[in-house]
Amino acid sequence: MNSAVLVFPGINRERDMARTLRLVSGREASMVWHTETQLPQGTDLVVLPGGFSYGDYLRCGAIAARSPIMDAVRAHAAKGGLVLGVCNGFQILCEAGLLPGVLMRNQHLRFICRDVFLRVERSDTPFTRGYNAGQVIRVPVAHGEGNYIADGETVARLEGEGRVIFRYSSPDGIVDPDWNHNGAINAIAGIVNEGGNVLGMMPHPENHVESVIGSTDGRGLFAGLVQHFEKAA
Amino acid sequence: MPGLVPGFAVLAPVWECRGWLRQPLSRRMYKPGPRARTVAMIPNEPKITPELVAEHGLKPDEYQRILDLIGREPSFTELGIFSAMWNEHCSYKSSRVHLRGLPTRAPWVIQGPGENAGVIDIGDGLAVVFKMESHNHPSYIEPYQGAATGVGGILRDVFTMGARPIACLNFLRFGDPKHPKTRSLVSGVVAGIGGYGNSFGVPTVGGSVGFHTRYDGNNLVNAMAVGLAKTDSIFYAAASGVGMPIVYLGSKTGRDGIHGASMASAEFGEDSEEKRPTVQVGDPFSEKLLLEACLEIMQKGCVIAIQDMGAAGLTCSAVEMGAKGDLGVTLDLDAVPTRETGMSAYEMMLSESQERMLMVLKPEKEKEAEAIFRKWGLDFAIVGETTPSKRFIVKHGGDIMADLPIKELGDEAPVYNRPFVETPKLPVIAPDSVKPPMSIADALEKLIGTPDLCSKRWVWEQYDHIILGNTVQRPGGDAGVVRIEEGPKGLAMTTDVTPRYCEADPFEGGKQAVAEAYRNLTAVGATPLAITDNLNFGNPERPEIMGQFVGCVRGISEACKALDFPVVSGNVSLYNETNGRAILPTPAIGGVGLLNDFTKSVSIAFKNEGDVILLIGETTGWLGQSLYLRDICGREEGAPPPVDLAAERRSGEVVRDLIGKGLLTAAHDLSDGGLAVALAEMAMAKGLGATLDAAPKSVPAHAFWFGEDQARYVVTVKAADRDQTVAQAKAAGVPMAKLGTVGGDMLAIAGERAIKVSVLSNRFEGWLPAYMAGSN
Amino acid sequence: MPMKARVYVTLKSGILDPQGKAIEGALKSLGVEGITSVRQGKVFDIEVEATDRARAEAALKAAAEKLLANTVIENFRVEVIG
Amino acid sequence: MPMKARVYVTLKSGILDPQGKAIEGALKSLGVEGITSVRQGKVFDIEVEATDRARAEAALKAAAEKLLANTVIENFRVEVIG
Ligand SMILES: Nc1ncnc2c1ncn2[C@@H]1O[C@H](COP(=O)(O)OP(=O)(O)O)[C@@H](O)[C@H]1O
Ligand SMILES: [Mg+2]
Repeated sequence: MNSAVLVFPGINRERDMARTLRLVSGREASMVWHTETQLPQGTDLVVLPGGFSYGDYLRCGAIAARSPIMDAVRAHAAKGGLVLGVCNGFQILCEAGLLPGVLMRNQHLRFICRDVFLRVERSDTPFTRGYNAGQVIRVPVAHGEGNYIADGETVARLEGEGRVIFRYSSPDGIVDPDWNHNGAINAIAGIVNEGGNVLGMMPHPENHVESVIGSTDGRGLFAGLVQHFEKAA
Repeated sequence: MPGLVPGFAVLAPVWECRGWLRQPLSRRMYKPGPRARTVAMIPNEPKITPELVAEHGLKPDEYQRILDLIGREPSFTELGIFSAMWNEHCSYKSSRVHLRGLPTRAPWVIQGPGENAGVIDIGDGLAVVFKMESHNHPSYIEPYQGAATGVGGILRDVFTMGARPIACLNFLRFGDPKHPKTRSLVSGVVAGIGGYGNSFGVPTVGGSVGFHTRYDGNNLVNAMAVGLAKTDSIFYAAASGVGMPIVYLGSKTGRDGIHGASMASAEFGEDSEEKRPTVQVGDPFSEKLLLEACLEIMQKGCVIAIQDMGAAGLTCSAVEMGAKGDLGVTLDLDAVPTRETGMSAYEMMLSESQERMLMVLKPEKEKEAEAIFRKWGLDFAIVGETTPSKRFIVKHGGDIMADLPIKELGDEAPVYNRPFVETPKLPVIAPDSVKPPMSIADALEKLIGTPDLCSKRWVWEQYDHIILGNTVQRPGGDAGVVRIEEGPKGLAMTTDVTPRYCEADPFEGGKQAVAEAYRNLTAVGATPLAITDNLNFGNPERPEIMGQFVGCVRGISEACKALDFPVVSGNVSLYNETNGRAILPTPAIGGVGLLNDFTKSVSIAFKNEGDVILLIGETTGWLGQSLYLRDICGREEGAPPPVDLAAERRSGEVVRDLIGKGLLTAAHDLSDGGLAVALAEMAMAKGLGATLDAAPKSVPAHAFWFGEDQARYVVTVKAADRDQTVAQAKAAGVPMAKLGTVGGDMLAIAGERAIKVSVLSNRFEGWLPAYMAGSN
Repeated sequence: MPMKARVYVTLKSGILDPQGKAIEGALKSLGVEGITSVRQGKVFDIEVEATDRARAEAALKAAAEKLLANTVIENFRVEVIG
Repeated sequence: MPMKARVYVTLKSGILDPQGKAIEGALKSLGVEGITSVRQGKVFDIEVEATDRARAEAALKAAAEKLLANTVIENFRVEVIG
């Protein structure tokens, strides 16, 4: 699997992401500066990592979404190429129009960093084939604006088309306001686009891939992607 | 006192101070010296009056010293420069004499106090760079921005030296929770620390939060940053070479925080909220770019010298670069990138705009460095050069605005050996003279939900503590632990001090602060290597306060020597008082330790049913100054627990050895709240209970469970490992006693009401969120 | 010719505003009476260099559409002060 | 009587506005011409229930001072629309 990690000014989890990709796929990811207009030849997976692109000033992800490299990302997605946006990456994808909706301030208005539980809603996507449907994984979040909102129609479509991939839940997989730390509508933690090839999610699976650092629950996502490309090859 | 103090400090490290103290006052009269000369000064400057001098925080004899030094009246800009260089914050004039007693050397120390941050060697060609710094006053005036820029400043100190920051900590003290300002200060400060660190992208892995009415008008915000560098590429402030370009990098200069450094050295009065000096606003985004750009040009070999602009911005950084390198510096302010129009030389020299750096670059690499800075979207300007003259010359609009002897600006700063009185000793409180007002179980339930002992989760969950993917031990235990690169080494860090002990007995309190840091590092399995300190006190011009300062520093010094735990960096914050009421003496200690294998680190959480719980160290039931005495009996009294440093070392060595051998399943040091509180914390961390034997007959039960004797730990071992563990402690001459067994969902002390661990957790986790929501 | 202008960006009605909600609650607990609803928006004070007012307005409209507002959830209004 | 009002909160002059700075840069790279300076502020659309305009204004001023503005670094202006 050849991955390209996009680097916008102010992004700060690009190293975490690159390390995880190397650990799980055995290959170095290419780091792609925001002013580039093309992705490296042969890129399978484009990753928009977490951080505070442009300081999160104006709106999270707004300025980065208008960077030169984003046209190349759009083209990659239009051809069915896989795109993964995590945290600020998710916000950028929404601002860029590659995913619907917006991420608003957490309902309690505070930044929050803690482990949360995610219910994996389907396992038949390239992003989740490493998990079973209904499986609950523990991964960390670290964000101040992860409260997913979209208009009623959009949410209905997302639900109807099975495009909600991850949902905040209790350790037993029960969706409940007490376990939805940011107040996201329908406890949405991650969604895909219509084509199913662009995933945006708030939690950080890349920070839970080593047992010595606490948990390996995030590994399935990357391992699944590797499998996906192996099978394709 | 020639060569009194090797430069200890910080934003403006001091060099050597000579002469000043030896001269009797009568001799320090103005007489034009050989250096006197006429300088073209612009005409429209304010006239220097005694009032203006006083407004700059300079005492009449200090001003006289300036006249002696330069042989003429200073210009307004020069007065500003002197006030910045000679204020308490930058010159350490009240503290220097005492700081020299601190041990600063060890084979593993690469750089002690005197640079932007201390540097220690951790093997494999790697160095750890760290320092702690206060932003107390700015955080009281504007909590969010004050705290944020405090974090920004300390991060710059660390990456200026060529280190990539890998962790942050913060030490916070607030006033009485019932004080009307406390809640909003907590909320603003915590959000500010998170707002800066989270965006910059460094994990905040530890700290400390406490409350006391003596911090009502003076909260404490001390931020610590830790970075990782290669031992062969550490960067310093000293310039070298004549005619080298001096380069300004980073954000533009505005009128931020002018007089900020002077403010940090002035006592607050009733009107402080009206005075509202220009507040510095932090821009973590720019700082992150500055970090990446600086590390990139350092790696490309462009940098000869580098200094961040902190307190008193351009003044301190430029003077220091020159003075340390035995060179003069000429600055041309017309080249300084400014954000506002019409800034005067005075304003530019004193501005504390954030996210700026000054560098001397290798001339042949200038273009390359500039390209890197432009790529990161940062300002880059050549603003001056080094000269052979040893003078500090500032030009603006074609005029010379300042022309001062550069070495003397630092060297000749006044140094005071201020009078002090020692804090009187308090009586030792006999354990059986304290009558328990409630049962052990009731007292534990109450204590665990008090402001000082409750969980600080509400705070540290607002900090990204996992970014970089190396956090092995998150906040909530004894020390934060991060993996170093890909391992196997790990770094542990903690911040500690018990201000009520320092108030009761500064010397013992100073010792205890160091000992507790040593213990917290040990409890996670790390070998303590070095400390940074942040000495927060009241007005040093009052002999009692000076006595607290001197006592604490002596205690710290003694403990550091006994524990091989040198001081490599630090910061002094004085004048923390309002209307004559000082804060509790609060010498915060930031400790750093090394684990050879981070996977061996143990946490405080109980692990397995059936594990045996052991107490390490001697228990006499010391109740003087304990939280039990204060919060259960309502008495803030008595001598604090003495610290036997030899015992501290013995206990520590045994614990580290046992952890290294993989024998311990959990470890926790004993501090605030004593044994019962520590056991409750271990139980709550896993949601697993314990059955505990009754207190031994020799100590009253409440004193046994809540006394705060030092040099103690609670550890757990698998039942099968018990004998080996006990034998090892015995061989080392360290007392070890069985306390009970892990298991169940209750904390059950023989003969006491058993408490459900979940009940304890609710109380422990409940207080702070409820307080912040305004509902208690 | 340098001109001063303002761009207002406000949430479309129907879009939830967690900040506004939180402020409403906070005002109540601070004892400020009578405030029944709060919605938070942004205002940009902009200096623009253009040959005439119409051009300035065009530039501001472009700024708002391209960046200042997220038109999925926000409305904007441009006001050239002169 | 229900009334609509607006509170504007803007940074005091001289206070650094990192957001404005970043937006300025972004507009330049998006090719929006002529914009020389951007400063970002907040606007609150508020509904207030008061017996008369003066009282509404008083409530809004209290809200701004206590919560909406950080008066150390921000100015505010209250505008009752009616
Ligand atoms: N301001 C803070 N920032 C981060 N972590 C904190 C803060 N305050 C407390 N903590 C964490 O909470 C835990 C308990 O703190 P404390 O009671 O001071 O520990 P100890 O008694 O071991 O020194 C520690 O892990 C500490 O790092
Ligand atoms: Mg501890």
